[in-house]
Amino acid sequence: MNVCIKKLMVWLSLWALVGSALAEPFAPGGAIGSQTDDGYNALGPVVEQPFEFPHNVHAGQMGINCMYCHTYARRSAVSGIPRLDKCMGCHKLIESVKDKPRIKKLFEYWDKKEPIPWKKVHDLPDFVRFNHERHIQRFYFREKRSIRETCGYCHGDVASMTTARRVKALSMGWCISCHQKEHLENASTTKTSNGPNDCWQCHK
Amino acid sequence: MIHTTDERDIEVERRFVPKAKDINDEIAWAQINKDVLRSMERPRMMYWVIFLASLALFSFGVYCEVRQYQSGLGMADLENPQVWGLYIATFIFWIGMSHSGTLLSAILHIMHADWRKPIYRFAEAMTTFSLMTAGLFVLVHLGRVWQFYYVVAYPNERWTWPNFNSPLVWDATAIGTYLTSSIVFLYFGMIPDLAICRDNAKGFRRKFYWLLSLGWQGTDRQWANFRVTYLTVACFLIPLAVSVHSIVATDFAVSQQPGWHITSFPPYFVAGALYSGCAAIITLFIILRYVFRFEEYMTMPILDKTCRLTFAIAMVWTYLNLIEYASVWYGSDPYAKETLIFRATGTYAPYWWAMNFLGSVVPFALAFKSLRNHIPTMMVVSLLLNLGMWLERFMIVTPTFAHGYYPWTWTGNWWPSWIQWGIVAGSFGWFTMLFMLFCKIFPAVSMYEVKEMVYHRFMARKARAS
Amino acid sequence: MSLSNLIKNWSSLRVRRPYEGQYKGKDYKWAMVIDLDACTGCNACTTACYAENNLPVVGKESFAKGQAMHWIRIERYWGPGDHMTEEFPQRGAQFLPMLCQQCEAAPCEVVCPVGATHHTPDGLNSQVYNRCIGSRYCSANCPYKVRYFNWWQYPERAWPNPLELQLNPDVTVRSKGVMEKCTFCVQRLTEAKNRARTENRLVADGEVTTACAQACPTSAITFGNLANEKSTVAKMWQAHQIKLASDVQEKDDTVRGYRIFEDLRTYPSIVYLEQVRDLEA
Amino acid sequence: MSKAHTLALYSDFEEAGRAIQELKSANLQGFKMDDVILKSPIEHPELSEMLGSRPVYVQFFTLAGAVLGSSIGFTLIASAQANFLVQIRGGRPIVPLPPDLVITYELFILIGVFMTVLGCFIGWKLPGNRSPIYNTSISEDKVGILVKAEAQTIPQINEIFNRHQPLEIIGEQGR
Amino acid sequence: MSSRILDRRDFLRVLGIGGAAATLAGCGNTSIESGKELVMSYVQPEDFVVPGVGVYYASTCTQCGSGCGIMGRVREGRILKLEGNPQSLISAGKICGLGQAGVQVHYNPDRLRTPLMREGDTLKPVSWEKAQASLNSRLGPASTLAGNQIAFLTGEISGHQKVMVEALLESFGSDNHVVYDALSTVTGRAASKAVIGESLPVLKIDQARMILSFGNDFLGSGVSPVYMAAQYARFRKAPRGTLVQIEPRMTLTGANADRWYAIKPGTEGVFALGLAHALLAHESYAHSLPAELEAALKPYDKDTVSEVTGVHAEAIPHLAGMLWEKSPSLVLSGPSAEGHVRGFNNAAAIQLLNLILNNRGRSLLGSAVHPFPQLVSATGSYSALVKLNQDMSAGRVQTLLLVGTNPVFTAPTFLPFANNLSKVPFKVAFVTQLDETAHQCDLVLPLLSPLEDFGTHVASYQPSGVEVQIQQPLMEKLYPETRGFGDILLELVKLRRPEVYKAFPDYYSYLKTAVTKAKPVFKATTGDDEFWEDALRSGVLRLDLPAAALESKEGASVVQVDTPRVLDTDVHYPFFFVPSVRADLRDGRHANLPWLQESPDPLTTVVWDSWVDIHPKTANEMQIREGDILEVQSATGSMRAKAYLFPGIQPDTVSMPLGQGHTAYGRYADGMGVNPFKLFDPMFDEKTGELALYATRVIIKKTGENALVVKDEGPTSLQQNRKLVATIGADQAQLAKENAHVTE
Repeated sequence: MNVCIKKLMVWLSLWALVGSALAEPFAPGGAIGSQTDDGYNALGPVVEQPFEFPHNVHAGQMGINCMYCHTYARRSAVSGIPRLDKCMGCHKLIESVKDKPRIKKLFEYWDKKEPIPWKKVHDLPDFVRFNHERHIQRFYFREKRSIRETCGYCHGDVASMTTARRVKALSMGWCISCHQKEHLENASTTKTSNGPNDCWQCHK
Repeated sequence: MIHTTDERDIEVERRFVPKAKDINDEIAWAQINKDVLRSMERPRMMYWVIFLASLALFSFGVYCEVRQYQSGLGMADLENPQVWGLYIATFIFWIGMSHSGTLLSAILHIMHADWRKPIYRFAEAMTTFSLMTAGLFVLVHLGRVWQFYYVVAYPNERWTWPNFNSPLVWDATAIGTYLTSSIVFLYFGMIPDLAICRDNAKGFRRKFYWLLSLGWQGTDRQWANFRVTYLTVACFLIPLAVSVHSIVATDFAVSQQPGWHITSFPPYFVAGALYSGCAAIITLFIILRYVFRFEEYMTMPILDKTCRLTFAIAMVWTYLNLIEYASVWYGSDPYAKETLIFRATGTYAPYWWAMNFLGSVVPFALAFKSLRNHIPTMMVVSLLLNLGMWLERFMIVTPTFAHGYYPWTWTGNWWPSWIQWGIVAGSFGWFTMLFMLFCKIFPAVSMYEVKEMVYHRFMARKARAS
Repeated sequence: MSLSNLIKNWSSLRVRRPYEGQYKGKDYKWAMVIDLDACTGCNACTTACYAENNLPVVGKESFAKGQAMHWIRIERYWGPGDHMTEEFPQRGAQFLPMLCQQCEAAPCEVVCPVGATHHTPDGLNSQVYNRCIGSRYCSANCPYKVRYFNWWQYPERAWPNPLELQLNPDVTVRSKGVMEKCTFCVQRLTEAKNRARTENRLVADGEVTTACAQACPTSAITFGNLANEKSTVAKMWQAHQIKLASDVQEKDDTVRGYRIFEDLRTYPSIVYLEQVRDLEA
Repeated sequence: MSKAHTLALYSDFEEAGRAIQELKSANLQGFKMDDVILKSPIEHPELSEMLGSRPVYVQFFTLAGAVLGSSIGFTLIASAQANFLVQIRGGRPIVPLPPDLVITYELFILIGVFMTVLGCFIGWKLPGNRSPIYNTSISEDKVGILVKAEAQTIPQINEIFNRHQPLEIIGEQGR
Repeated sequence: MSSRILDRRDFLRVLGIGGAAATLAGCGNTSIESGKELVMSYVQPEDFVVPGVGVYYASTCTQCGSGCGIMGRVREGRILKLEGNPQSLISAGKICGLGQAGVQVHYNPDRLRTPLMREGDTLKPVSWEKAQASLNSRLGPASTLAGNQIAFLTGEISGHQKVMVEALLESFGSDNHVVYDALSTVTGRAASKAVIGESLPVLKIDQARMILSFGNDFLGSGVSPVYMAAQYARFRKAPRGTLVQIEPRMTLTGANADRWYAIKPGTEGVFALGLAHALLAHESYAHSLPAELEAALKPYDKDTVSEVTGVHAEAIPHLAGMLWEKSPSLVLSGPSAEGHVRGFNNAAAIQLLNLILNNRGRSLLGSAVHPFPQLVSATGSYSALVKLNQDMSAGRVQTLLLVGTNPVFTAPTFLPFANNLSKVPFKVAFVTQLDETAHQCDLVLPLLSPLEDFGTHVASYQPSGVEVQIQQPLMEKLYPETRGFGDILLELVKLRRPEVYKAFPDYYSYLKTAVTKAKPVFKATTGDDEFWEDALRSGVLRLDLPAAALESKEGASVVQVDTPRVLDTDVHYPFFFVPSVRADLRDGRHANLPWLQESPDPLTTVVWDSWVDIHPKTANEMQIREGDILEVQSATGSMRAKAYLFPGIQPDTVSMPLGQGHTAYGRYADGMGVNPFKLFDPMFDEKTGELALYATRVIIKKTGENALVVKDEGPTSLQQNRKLVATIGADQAQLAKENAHVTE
């Protein structure tokens, strides 16, 4: 009988292997197995940027609000890469770091009046339309959560990174896992509601 | 000793069926093994002709499908509203063809119809392969075939499910169930025969049959479990087969289109399915009998019985067909009536009349014994019947699109492109290829059941003699 | 989770739609009224739709095969019956702008195997391109034949450079093998709702409209929120005595509103107003 | 107390039947009727009956499969429909009974078939547990009787076999 | 905002292309990726630029001369869509299909991107410097051209572009500004001017209780269709007016008529006179005409008129009865009535009805006097082209500049325009895309598209008051080698008259100065910059002026009344040939726009092609089926097209649409259909000398070939007893009640 069980185990594990191999293409952005306590953790690849922007300095040490640079997040679907003159606005005046190689590179772009060719780190499929404005308005302005919590839910703890790196699966199931939670409607109420469950909110 | 019951049966049989015997009951068991095993070794030349021809046809179908896959379904000249074309029509055709395998192997098994024994195996194989072919059409037909797995209900990272309301999901479930059950049934019923193959094969083939025969030794325990299981699966298969084609019928009947939204569609489809399947069995019967030299087993009396069965089903189909026309004609839906008139008088009228002629008049050839026993005639008639049944499916799909609710999008004389015809032809190649391969690799005649048949007759004869 | 949901909400999950008062107290139910007496058949709406929704120009050959991709098409009829009774069309032509009727009980929604088309809470009949596998069952079951299939890989050929710069970034460019149809310009609706939510209010009447309604030179198309009883559309539905959730309307003879193929119980969201002709002329 | 096997081949069921009859009545030591296995190219229920009651449990698997298939089927479908992404379809409730019953029916059959076959395999004691002596002629036209008994009883059994004109008697070491 | 505009151009340059690449990938990227795509970033954008949010800018549509105000939706530096500008009186927030397709002029893949210069038989791309040098050597200060040796051939043109054209000509002492319009309405305008007192009077369609239109397609290809459509919509509201259309081939307006009559082409005047005769029977109208005219109308009894026109005899008293009852009415003449040898007289007879019915001052008003006559739209005519042709033939034209017109395509066969064009030593075409005429020029200069350029326009039809429409760029220019029409002309004029123009660095500053100078006229009290910014923001400068009174010296006396005579049957050419003008393709200048090619013709639903309309009865007699390829032969030429069975046509008439049949106008136009301009016989209006477009006679021959007619319509054009378009009688519908319910 033991032999039977052993054989069965071998068969089952073999099938599990085949199954997971088959399941791979079905699970873009991370399989269900890779769950952690806050949802689905799936570390993205390291993205080579034109130069290494230190989020840890800006958001971490300086404690600058994310929306100071990513200004469009509260009024547009896209959060936007900060415009070059925004960088210059400060860095023109900060003498202490002017000679650092990254800042030199920044000045080079500014002198050429060329935008910096940043690479997308959180690049959703083209048929997915995530709206930053709605999430920021709801969780930052209405529910009064902290900006690090609001942005960090999807983008991870950017204050501890230099260039940003994807840390969440960003799969549809992950989106829905949050949409089906009950969220407070605003900071001063106990009334809750959840995110929309309508396909056309994100796909159109 | 214990053959008294058999004796009584034989008496009854003799009184009502006094004529030719289904099979020569003096044939030795060893001879049965030898004959069938030989068929797997050295068939006639014709085998290779058929096989290569079907391979060529299949390759052409693949070529057409590759072109369509790369450029889009526009290659098939599909359009709004002719969105389905030949693919769905041929899909129904193949699904339908699968049904008579179940009829022969399951229903007649339960009813202890002995004559089915030499022919049910290939009929069952036909079921399996025509289902596979039908499944192929579902894929060919899809606009984004690479996403076909969205239809399957499985937990996924998108947290989405298919739409269980859709008859297509019922279809997918039903056909999936039918295909797996058919394969199980076909394989299961073949295990004793696979053991025979194992015992007579050498080299890797022995290993192959050894693996498949699951250690069959013909022990009493194996036989007892086998009998119960086989019977149970057969019982499951009968309602399943009926449900499958009923569900295919609901693809149309559940929709709202005129000419489709008809209550009698499910039985009509089931009858049509059995009909075309039986006709296909006659065709394959004739081919196999020649190619594999099965004259001893696939005897003329069996062909005769099959033909009579086909005739009976043809008449059932004819009746249901007329009922459909009548219910539409006397019904209160003016659009459906309009579609019916369009079928009979519009662009596709020649095909409609051809379908009715081939489906309801040609089968009367089966009513004549002299014709039933003339093999070339039966070959032609069975092919014609299947052509008629294919036309039936074409006439269900196309005219409703051509003349539906919305007059602005009616089509004048829509005709499928050569890509569609190529893929349809390729499907016949694919089916024949698979079928021929099967007959070469697996015993096409059930040896152990023919032995049973011979044994019972022999015993009965012996009992009578004593 | 789902199982508890099933048990907890069993009765609400068993409700059959549409029912009277379904949108009472809801925020939005988008609907339309098309006045056929005002429609001149000029095709401005069609072109506006091409511009707004990234519809591909399919070219002469594909058009000849019936593969045109116009989400809104203007049909021109010469009479009601099955043959022309007069030598000339004395009362002019009958033009009909036909677009997705956004049925409340849409035949297409039921039959889609993968659920790529379903009903949104706003009462729209949605089509999700990335979910669609192209079985075309929805189109087969649509009585209005207003669903259009991507028979070809149009992005490769419909917008030679630099025509692709015109494409609306709010609307997905559809690849081959998916079904598409009129969306009531959902990208505009979403944008307006988004704006309204940020400002903590509902979308006002007239704040958002579809591309066809916006272009229509005779303003034959009225678009709006039926859930808002004060909206123009709701008033017109009332004036024309059309109830969303009934398939037989009890109404006066003089009232012009009707919905097409109402007897098929599709409960369309578009009310057409009968063409008026001075029959004494 | 070692057990040994022997297999006798007969050319037809009648002789085999007589041999079994005699085995049964012989009342030998170190041998049970349960250890007699009939091997035949076709099924012969009457002969099997003589070996005593050997119950088949496949039906119970079938029943379990059918019940499981239909209940789990319906629950899975209905709860999938009731998940957070509620898929409203105009004109139908979110959990519509007729479609769900159709699919439930199919699952009832599918699981039923699978469980039946599984039951059969279990009845066959797969994998493994094959009887040690077999002859290929059994699959052709011979009837074999395999007996497992105490090694010392084997000659007596063979004697009984020999009385009924066996074609061959095969022991564990071969013929 | 002036600086803003320039800044906007700046940021647009940075952004332009990046945004677009992301769109097309809509079918590419289907899974989550990191680091594969670039993310857009700005260098120094304006504050109001928010990526992902569209901004609207006002401008003016230049697709036709109607001068509709438009708004362009701009996102990430790309113009995406045009809408009507609600501030514009003409468009009132609405837009037609032709206007929508303006973006395809701009994004057309066949746009000319560099200057071309003739080298032998071919046009070779050259740099702007070289092109400019060539232009300067011919037209610069060293030019030896004098007087009318230089000619400027334009299409309909208005605003400061017209001013610049005339300034350039003036610097040579030339007044040879030739305005050519293949579909000129000169005859009708002349008749209207003579009878009513205004060539293009203001039509108060919404005020009329009844409109009787003789082939006037005001909803389709007429003047200002968007404005007219809005008027028409109001006309159809309670109290609902009645529209009756009389024409040989149904137009879009005819398709919307309450009653449509088919008439033999050219007999509209007879019908109008017959109707006049009938109208005078009513006591209130009895003596509205001079007695001798009234007497001359005697032979125009209903039976004679019916025999001549082919319209049922009872139609005349019936119409007269309605016109008596429904007042004020409006009688319109249209191209199909005017395009005949006696076209002027037809039109005059039709306008006579307005006199009888006393519509002047009620539904017909005079238009306001424009304070800037130099900006007013120049009306094109055929006779202008004839004169230019003679000049060229005689070698009197040394340099010809062309813009906005394609005479090689539209000139009839008997006018050897292309031949004579080759006699002109130096021909310059200003185009956005090469066409048949530009192919024959020596220098082809690529223009900015209308969505990239500045300009001002004055509508050809101004419904009330006066307006100047402002055109501004909605997008940074796509191709560096293209220039604005105004800029090029300004450069040239600056060379000739530096003293006047040197203050203007570019056309933009010229325009700004010119417009702000007009500030007092518009009674603006704001500062110059503010005034200019307001003008750009609203897209229109508007001045309410009272309508002028309508007076005419000649009046009814213009109308010649002959004895009504049945038209001869021509044994060689038994069919009347009337062209149909599509509202979108017009004379063919828009055939390069794919949206318009794919937009079905409203009446036949044919796309991408030419066809021959033939009445089903006639077709039946001749055993012609749909799709049979017919040879249509006139005395001048012949061409082949597929037959389309069209019930809305007089049975002795065949019709073909204009606008197709291009041979060198880009991928969307070339090879589509045939060009019926080449079929016209040399028939001219006896009064104005305009080409009589509707007077050609043809014979139809079957070729025995058959091809599929590419159309949207299926095999049936009837509703097949389905309630698709229900019709209700006007007496039964309660439009006023409906309206009250909605507006309450």
